[in-house]
Amino acid sequence: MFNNLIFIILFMLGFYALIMKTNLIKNVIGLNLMEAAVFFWVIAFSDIGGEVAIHKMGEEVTKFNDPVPQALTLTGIVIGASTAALLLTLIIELNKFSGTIDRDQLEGLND
Amino acid sequence: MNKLMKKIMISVVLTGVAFALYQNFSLMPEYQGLNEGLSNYIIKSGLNDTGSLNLITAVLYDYRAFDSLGESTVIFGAVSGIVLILSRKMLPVSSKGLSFIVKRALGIMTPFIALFGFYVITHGHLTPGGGFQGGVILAAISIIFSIVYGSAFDYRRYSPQTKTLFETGGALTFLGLGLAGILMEGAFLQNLGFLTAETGTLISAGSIPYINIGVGFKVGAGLAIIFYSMIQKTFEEDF
Amino acid sequence: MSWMNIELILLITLPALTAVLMYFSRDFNQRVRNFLAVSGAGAELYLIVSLFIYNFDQVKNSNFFLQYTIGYQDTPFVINFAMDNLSLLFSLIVTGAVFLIVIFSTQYIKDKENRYFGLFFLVLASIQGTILTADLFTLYLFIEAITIFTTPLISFKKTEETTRAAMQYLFYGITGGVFFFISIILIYFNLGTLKMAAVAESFALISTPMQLTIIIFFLLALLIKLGIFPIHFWLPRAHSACPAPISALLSGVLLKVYLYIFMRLFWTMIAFDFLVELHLSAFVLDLALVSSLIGHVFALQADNLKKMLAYSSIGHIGMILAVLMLNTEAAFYGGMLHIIAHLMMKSGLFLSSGYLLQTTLSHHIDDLKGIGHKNRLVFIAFITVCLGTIGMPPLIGFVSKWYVLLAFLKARHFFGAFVVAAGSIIALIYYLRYISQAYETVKSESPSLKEELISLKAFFKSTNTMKSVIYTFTLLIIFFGLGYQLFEIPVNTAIFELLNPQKYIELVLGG
Amino acid sequence: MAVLEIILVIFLVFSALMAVYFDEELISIIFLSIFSLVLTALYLLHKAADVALAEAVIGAGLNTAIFMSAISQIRHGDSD
Repeated sequence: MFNNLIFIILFMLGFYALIMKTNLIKNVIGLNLMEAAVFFWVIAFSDIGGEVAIHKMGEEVTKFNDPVPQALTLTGIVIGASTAALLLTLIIELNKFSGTIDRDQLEGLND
Repeated sequence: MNKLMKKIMISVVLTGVAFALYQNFSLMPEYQGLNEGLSNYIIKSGLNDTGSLNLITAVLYDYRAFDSLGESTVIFGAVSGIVLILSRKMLPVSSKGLSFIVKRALGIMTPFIALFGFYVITHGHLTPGGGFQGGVILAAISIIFSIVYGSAFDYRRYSPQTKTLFETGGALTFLGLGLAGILMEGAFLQNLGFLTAETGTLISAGSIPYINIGVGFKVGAGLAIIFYSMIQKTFEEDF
Repeated sequence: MSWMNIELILLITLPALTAVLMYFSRDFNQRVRNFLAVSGAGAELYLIVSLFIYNFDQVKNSNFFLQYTIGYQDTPFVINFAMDNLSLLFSLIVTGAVFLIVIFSTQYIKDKENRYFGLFFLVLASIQGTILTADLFTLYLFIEAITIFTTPLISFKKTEETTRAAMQYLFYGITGGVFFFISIILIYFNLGTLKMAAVAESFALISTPMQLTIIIFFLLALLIKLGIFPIHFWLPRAHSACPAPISALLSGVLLKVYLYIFMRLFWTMIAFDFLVELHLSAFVLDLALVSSLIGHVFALQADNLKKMLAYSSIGHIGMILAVLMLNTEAAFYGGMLHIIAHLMMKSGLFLSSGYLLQTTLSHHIDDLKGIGHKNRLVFIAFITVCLGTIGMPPLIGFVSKWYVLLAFLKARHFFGAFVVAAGSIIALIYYLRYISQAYETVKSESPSLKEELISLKAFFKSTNTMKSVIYTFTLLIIFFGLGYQLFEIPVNTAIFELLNPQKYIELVLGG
Repeated sequence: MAVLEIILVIFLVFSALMAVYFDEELISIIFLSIFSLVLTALYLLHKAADVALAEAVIGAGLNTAIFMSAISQIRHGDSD
């Protein structure tokens, strides 16, 4: 319950920054927050009070946390990082052409 | 005024959506580790199948190795795209970097950071970590160099060509292990049985350590290339 | 078992390998590089066509099925690649179109070809992966990969406009990807599996509000990617900013791939009954129709040739989506046929616009004056394809639109029929606007068309690779317009797959 | 344990709010980096060691460097 609330707050905060902020860098930050919220929720939800999913030599552990969502999250984090880098690269290029990163000033130029 | 109205309206809509989502998510049944699902299977027989103590590594580089291959292809494509977008002819001219003390201190520390990176890469099947995390640590060394010693230092030591070589070398290691899986075990990216050793030792778990090393070099070199293409323009104004 | 269908993995890895080779081809000769690119795409085409011909008997009886499994046999946790009639049809048409586009780009792209072709082949590899995979998370990975690989291609020309278009495209694409990820992870937490077939078997076990959430997030992700009405702003900009072959790839090929994913998800994986039960199908149907109308209307006021073509794409995709949502056999027939027709026509239109606009200053309508006199034959091909898009009788556009119209009338959905007819009429107006502009200036020094046709020597001299690709598309459109029955077998078997998802599920889970 | 988790979660939401609230990009990025660090601690609490390592290295380390390099170039263009 508690984690759901945090997830939704963070997700909506990120979504708000994505659609309402005019600064492009803030939009990327919002996107990052959205992704981080989803990943946090996945990890928190799959936590069933077990151990870290690594066997120890000579020890039998009966209860592990689910390793599959963690693996999926790991993939998601790496993809998120590379997309953020690509977005920032495009913003740098755009800034070079127009000298601004304000979305409102960019939209009005030619439509 | 108009903007304020818009802001309020969006906020109201978002709150409504959030409330609806919360209602829905609170109906989720408590997650019980899926007694019949995949995770139960992996926890039971993951060690026997792959020989990797770290089950997440077992999932990433053995059960779902194809996904990891796709993921490193995504990084490869992102690097290629960023270099395409930002390609400038300008050679980097260095800033002078930080003070002498910082340089010395980092000179002493760097081998340990690198050691940690290699440790994370090679022990991916025994302890937390693996190719991706270790690769990023290696890339971080390159980033620290550019901050502390000035941007040309790293560039002169390891030129972009060298980094590209590392990157493709890692990718080809991965692909080669996949093809070896076809030849020896009969399926793409199958774990190579003849490499298996006693569980818990450094060189065990079939081809997982080798895939880890390949991915580590690939990710490290790729992210370093991304960082260096992104800072290239700042070089001219440093001088 | 797994030795048998190694072709499926080859279909994905072959373009990826070509991409790596192209990446290192900086020092190669121009000819060698072009040869490499064409032969890479040709090998792919050969592979898929040989699959089709070799298994033709099974395709005809619609029990064609290939499967490849990565991972430990006899365990529940593997990655499957499966190819049934539906994937075969899409893979075939996509590979064919991409092959022609690659031939066109060898002449069209003049600088940084190695990176261009590297990314292009990576996109091809991800498209094949998207079509072939039977695993949800791999699907997510490939969709993200398509978004990331196409973005640098959109900003290939490096002007302010292209960079902005690429940035907007990436923002929308990643947001869609996040929604897709949420859906997948919800499915995993509820059912404990990532195989589409296993999900299909037990989707009914999920509680209804959760089903609604999952379906809504999937729908949001796919409607963003397809450019349906409320979220379509990125599409015309992105599709008009890039070089012509990439426009053809995005508008002609990629939108069809997203339609394929839509069908795979909502007919095979999540049964269509759930959409009807939750009252979402009617909503999506209306949304798609409104989107179709709006796309055509916006195309009317677009002053840029490529932007006009992109808006018309929105119109056509909305129409196809709407007709698919009717969920009858006639509707599927019309929809599939129009998918094939639109793929050929839009690729041809974008490629010929790229060729025509080499001689003008910009894509603006005022700069197009007299372009019809400069490149006579190409412009005639352009007009032919335009007529196909409007729906003139001997061309394939007419056949497909006719079946779409029939499907709407049969389902007694008159608003849909009205949208199809109105779209055609509006399309006639906006194409005529450009065509009349192109023939405006009378004065010209080039030889008359008759002369040009008769003197074969001059004809062959002036025919280069780009032109021949455009002519190929035009001839294909005329040929299939007359012989659309040739598609009868593949399309009907693909529809069989859609109506009987049980076969796919059983074969994936059993093999 | 529970107290620690609650404190960390409050910090998480606070840093996210600050990252969105401030108009200055530099402060936002620093708060985003703090957000990633707190998230790392939370992942560790939830017994997901691999994800924690990845988040620490990518979220707090690499992302910050890339964001910084981006705004260091954008500053320059703002002046005209």
